Amino acid sequence: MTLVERIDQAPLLLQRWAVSFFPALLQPWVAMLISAAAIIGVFASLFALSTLAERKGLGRIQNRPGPNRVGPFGMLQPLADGIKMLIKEDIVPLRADKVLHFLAPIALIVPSLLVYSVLPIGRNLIAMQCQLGVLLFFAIGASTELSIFMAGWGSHNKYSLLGSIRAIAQMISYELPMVLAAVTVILATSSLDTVNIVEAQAGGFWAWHAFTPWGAIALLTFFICALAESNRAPFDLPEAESELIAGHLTEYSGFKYALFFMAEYLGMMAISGMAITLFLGGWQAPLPILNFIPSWMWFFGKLACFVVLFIWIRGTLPRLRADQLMNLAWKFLLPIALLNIGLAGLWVKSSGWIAWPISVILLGLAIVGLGRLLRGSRPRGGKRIYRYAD
Amino acid sequence: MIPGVSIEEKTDPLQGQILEVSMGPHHPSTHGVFRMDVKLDGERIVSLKPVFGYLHRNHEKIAEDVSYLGSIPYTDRLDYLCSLTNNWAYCLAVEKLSGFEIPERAEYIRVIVGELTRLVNHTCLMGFFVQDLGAMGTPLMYAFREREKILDLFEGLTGARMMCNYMRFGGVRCDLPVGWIDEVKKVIAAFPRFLDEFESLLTQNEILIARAQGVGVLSKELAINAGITGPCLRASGVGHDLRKVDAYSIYSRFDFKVPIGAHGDCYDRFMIRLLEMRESLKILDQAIAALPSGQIIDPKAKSRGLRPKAGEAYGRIEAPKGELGFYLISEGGPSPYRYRVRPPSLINLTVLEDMCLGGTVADAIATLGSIDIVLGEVDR
Amino acid sequence: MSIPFLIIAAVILASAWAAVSLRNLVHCGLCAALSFLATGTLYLYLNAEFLGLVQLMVYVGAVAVLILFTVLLTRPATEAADAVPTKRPAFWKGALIAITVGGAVASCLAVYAAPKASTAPELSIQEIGRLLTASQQNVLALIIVALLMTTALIGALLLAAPAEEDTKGGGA
Amino acid sequence: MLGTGILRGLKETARNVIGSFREKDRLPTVMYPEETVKTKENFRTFPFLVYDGDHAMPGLRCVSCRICEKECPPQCIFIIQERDENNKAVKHPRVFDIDFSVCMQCGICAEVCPFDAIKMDNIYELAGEDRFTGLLVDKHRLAKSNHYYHQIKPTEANEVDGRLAEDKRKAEEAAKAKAAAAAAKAAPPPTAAT
Amino acid sequence: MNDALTLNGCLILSALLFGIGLVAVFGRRSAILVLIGIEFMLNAAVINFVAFWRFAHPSSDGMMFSIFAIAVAAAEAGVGLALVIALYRHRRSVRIDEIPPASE
Amino acid sequence: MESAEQLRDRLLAAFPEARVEVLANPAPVAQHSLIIGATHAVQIATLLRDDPDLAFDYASNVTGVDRPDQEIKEKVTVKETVDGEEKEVTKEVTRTEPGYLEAVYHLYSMAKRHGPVILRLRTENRTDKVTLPSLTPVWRSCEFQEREIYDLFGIVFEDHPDLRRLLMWDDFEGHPMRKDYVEPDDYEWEPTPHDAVLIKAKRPADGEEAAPLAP
Repeated sequence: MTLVERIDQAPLLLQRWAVSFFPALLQPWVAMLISAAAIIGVFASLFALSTLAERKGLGRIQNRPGPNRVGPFGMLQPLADGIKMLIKEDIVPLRADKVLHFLAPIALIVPSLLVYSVLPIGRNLIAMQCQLGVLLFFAIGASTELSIFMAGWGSHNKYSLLGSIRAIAQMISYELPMVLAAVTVILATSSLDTVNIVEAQAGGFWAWHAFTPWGAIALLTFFICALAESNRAPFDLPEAESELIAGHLTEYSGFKYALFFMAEYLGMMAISGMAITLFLGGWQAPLPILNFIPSWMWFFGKLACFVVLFIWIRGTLPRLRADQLMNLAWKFLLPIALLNIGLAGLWVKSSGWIAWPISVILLGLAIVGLGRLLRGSRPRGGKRIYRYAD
Repeated sequence: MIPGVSIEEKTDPLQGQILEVSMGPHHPSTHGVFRMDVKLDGERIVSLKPVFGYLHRNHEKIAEDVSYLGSIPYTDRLDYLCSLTNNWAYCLAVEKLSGFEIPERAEYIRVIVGELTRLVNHTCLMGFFVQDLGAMGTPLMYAFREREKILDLFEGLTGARMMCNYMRFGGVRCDLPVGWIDEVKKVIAAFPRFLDEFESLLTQNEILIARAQGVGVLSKELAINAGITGPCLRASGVGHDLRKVDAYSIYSRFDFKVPIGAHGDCYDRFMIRLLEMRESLKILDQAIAALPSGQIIDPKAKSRGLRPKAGEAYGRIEAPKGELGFYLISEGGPSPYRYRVRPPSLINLTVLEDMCLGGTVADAIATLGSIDIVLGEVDR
Repeated sequence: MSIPFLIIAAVILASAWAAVSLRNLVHCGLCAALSFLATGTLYLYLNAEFLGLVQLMVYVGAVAVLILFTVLLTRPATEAADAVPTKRPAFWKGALIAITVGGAVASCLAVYAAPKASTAPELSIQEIGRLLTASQQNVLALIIVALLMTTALIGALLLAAPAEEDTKGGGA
Repeated sequence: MLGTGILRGLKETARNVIGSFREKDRLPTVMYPEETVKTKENFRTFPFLVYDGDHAMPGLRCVSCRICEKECPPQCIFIIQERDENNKAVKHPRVFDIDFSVCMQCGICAEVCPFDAIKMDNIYELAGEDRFTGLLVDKHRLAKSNHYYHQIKPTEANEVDGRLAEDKRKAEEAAKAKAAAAAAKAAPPPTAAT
Repeated sequence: MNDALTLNGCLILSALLFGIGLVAVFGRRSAILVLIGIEFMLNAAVINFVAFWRFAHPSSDGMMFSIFAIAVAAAEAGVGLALVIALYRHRRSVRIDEIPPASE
Repeated sequence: MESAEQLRDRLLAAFPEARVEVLANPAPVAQHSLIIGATHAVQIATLLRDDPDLAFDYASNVTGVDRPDQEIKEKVTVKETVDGEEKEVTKEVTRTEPGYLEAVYHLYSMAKRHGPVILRLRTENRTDKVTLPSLTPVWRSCEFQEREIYDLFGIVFEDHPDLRRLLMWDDFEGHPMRKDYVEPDDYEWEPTPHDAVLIKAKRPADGEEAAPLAP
């Protein structure tokens, strides 16, 4: 094993080394526990980092420095936030459904962490290689809706209720185009196994699915749906602070709120991770000569790009309205995703280059046409010209 | 069972249930302590009643107790974003009541600070409006960044950033400090860059267009009949601007235009303000170029111990939010017998329900944001 | 009996019983979701991974959510149903019938010596795919199910759409 | 095309992110307690009483005429005039209190004061632990020297000093004239007394 | 570990689950609960299919049946709940004893 | 624009029975106003709005004014018989001018760009039940302002679509803008060293101890 490979496989080697101290009977269990602990540790600290990045980034977008008091450059701000959250009073509304109110954050955080088990973080670095990885990801992800419902309903608050109704409607609607966008990749690689999918994109960035016509559109669809699924701006309607105050989060405080917050970021990173896995080559380096950089660094680098994109979009865009959100999902993304599946099939069957012009033309037509349709749902669209009174 | 949600069964069996939501007074987007009693069918608004008065301090009664001069600082606190135009309107009414002349220089200074106030108000409003549409405060921060520069100017001139208390009957309180005009020139020169930035950030943004166009439509007829004034009226297509209609002060000397909209929706109200700012910049350029020297206050006029003869006067100006009028009845005493503010914010709220019915909660928030109210003025 | 199986079975049955006997419809829906979840776990335990995950996705992610959504949409009625509690005698009559049926079948099965499987079958996702498309009956069934689901979707939309035009998409 | 407006917006925010590292104009924040923005000379907050000379109480310009008390719109000034042993009014305040929790910093007191005795300060860090203690300020805390006034508002203070000197000169002249007139009255030959 | 797992256990579980589903169908008035009951009964059937597939391979018919059953059940739930909503819109009630006969 | 007198004549021509008087305004601005009788107010308002020459489509400002009863002292010379002798005696007589409440409407025309025309509607007296016709059906802009007057002055506007208190809360008693309104002494004590507040602070409320004085 060369040094490069050693560094690449360092987490795995560490795990093996730790496991070797235990009797053989316990070893698989210990290995599993270590993987789980590693996932929780790594992604929880990534969560902390991304909250800092978000606050700093939003600050810079808004021409202010962001948090800069705790520690050098405010680096310890997440720690301070965490301590604050922990020691804050946990308030439960008097007439809340106490059980549901309590269970909701827990029921949310568990699936949010569970989905990481099928994300290949690096070469051979996956907690659970499973031939149904992608399906597992979506199946577990689907159950987060229930916990948001529990939070909204259990809080005994009209805003929470409205927020959770919106959240459910939104998540159901956007799950569909998201899964359909993922189906294109499954179609192309004929595998549901995330490891296989990543390996199918080896060789360089031109082999990544994002660099095919269907892949690009599927990535875009997937990304928009990811924004909606993780309730991020401009689709943060469930918590829409200017309308519903904070939706299902209104009645949460202290550590439970922190759990929701954490679940939001974990969900965001998990979906970004899935997008990377499906479309952007996972842990693969963009050029073969860059292989000396450890694979997991590529994964985390791509993940960081996604997080930055999320923050950037959040700092820029206003929020959509609930019905516009639904229209976007059902009238725009869904047809495009369906068309895209067909094109992916064509791509697979026609072995490449012939599919390019057809795909580009069809997708271009579809996007323009559906875009018109979407605009047409408003009374008047487009640029306006203003007159001056005499 | 959803506890706490009061349900009003409607007689129409095809309708869904009605959810009553009380938005405010502690709500992030009600622009102060303002409440909307909203009845929702699903997310659609079937009834919306504005409720206010939480900030009511009976400004008019206070003014009947203090001297004419003593009311000026209170007018600062009406629409606390544009204290200078409030001063102006009040002084105008008193001047009409007692017949003071205003020196040239004072008129020019008034126009300069008045138009700067308009810039302050419109930048703020646009930031708030986009904030209400859910943008994470970014446009608001840009707007505040520019506003601070103008507030610095106010600080240099009047000594306070927001509660300026600057105008006096028959003129202004103090003359321009040395170098102030140059600073104004600098700020004005940099301002179009900000407007361009704002436009490219927002005006073509699909989400903003989707959220604002066709939302909160106010028809021309209703706007006139309901006494809507200011940018809201002009967005509905009525070219009514007191700077042109009354041509009070010296506005007739300036070359500027009054932008009007055609649709009367939130987007038009937003754009009209943007265009108005550009016109204000034009006025400022002209006023600064033509600023004469001379007195700043009518020597006949006295501020302290003013006792106008019995009579009454209604003075109005085009404040950034609309027609701001002061109606004064004097009985010859040291304080007005009756002092009345015609607050544009309050009257512009009259049609809030009409504009919001049938829309969603999000639309109502956008509409409220586009009307531009300040609760200090609504409640007085 | 294996212990994991017993645990799973207990969860399935307990939450299912809670789902049919609780007063609060939201609680019923959530218990049903738990029961579906446990059923999915059972499939996983029985080596039917694909089915287990599909169960999770379809039942927990869609059916349970739809049930809860319907509960919310029809809230006043369900509240009214709450105010007038389910007629307990009727409930117990129904329960008696049901338990008799279930118990009878179960007791018959208890004495029946079924074959024991020595090895768990392996069925990869590729094979499932092949099976679905290989035999003509399966293909026909697949097409029929696809048609059925499309019809159901359109039917559901038509049924649930309000009489007047309402632009709210999604929903049931 | 759908999405171009969004891309333009993204471009704009990106420009601000980069700009915030390079232009002062795009990062106007200062680190407040360590750094402060210098206030303008005209900046006003609460009133203070000016005294001449080195000793505060004897040097107070205030003559306790109570004009500011009457004109103060929120009526936060409270004055009791000093009286000597014969219960005769002395041109000096015995009590001069301002309630800073009520004061609205309008500056009307300074404006109406005919003796230039009350002026506007520019302090702004007056946070207290509760509303009442420490915000009711008496004449000892209000009194600040003319020197201080010159420090915070040089232009205005010079103008005031000039005016006061002029007034004083006039008053002296008038007194002289009066004395001369009195003298003239006493001594019959009427000399020119301007 | 699967040694002790028997087909009987699965079948008994399925029978009991079916019974519980029946309870809801017979004992509860709320249309939503009746639908939940039906879902339980369908689930019981699927458990049977899976159990038979598990213990009676090499045939894969059990698996095929389960897949189709779940698909049909999903469609059924969708239509059923849409019916409940439609019923609610017209009758302001979700109680099955208040549903009028079809001819009405 | 027509002067107030011309307007009065025009209105009297249209409604001969109506009460229309000009009230002169001695201030330099000389915005004279018309006092309108309540019975014809709505008709007159409609005429003012709809007449193409006048076209007062915009009611800018609605003000309530309270005029309490005024005691007017006059010197009257009367002939009296004192001690059987008739002579002229100058006596001071106190006469009470009855008070009234007033709603003042400032009308402008957006179409014609003229104005203002000031209408004054006066109530008979200033008891609690005083009514005036509402002009909200003519100009929507009066809606909130008339509600405000109802709230603060207590004029009941008939035919107002939604006459509720506007600024004060619903179970508030009294009308704060009336001249004879006495504010209830229910304020939180504040240590303003001013006489009025000191006196208030010293005065014990019902059954309570006096509030502590400022140090």
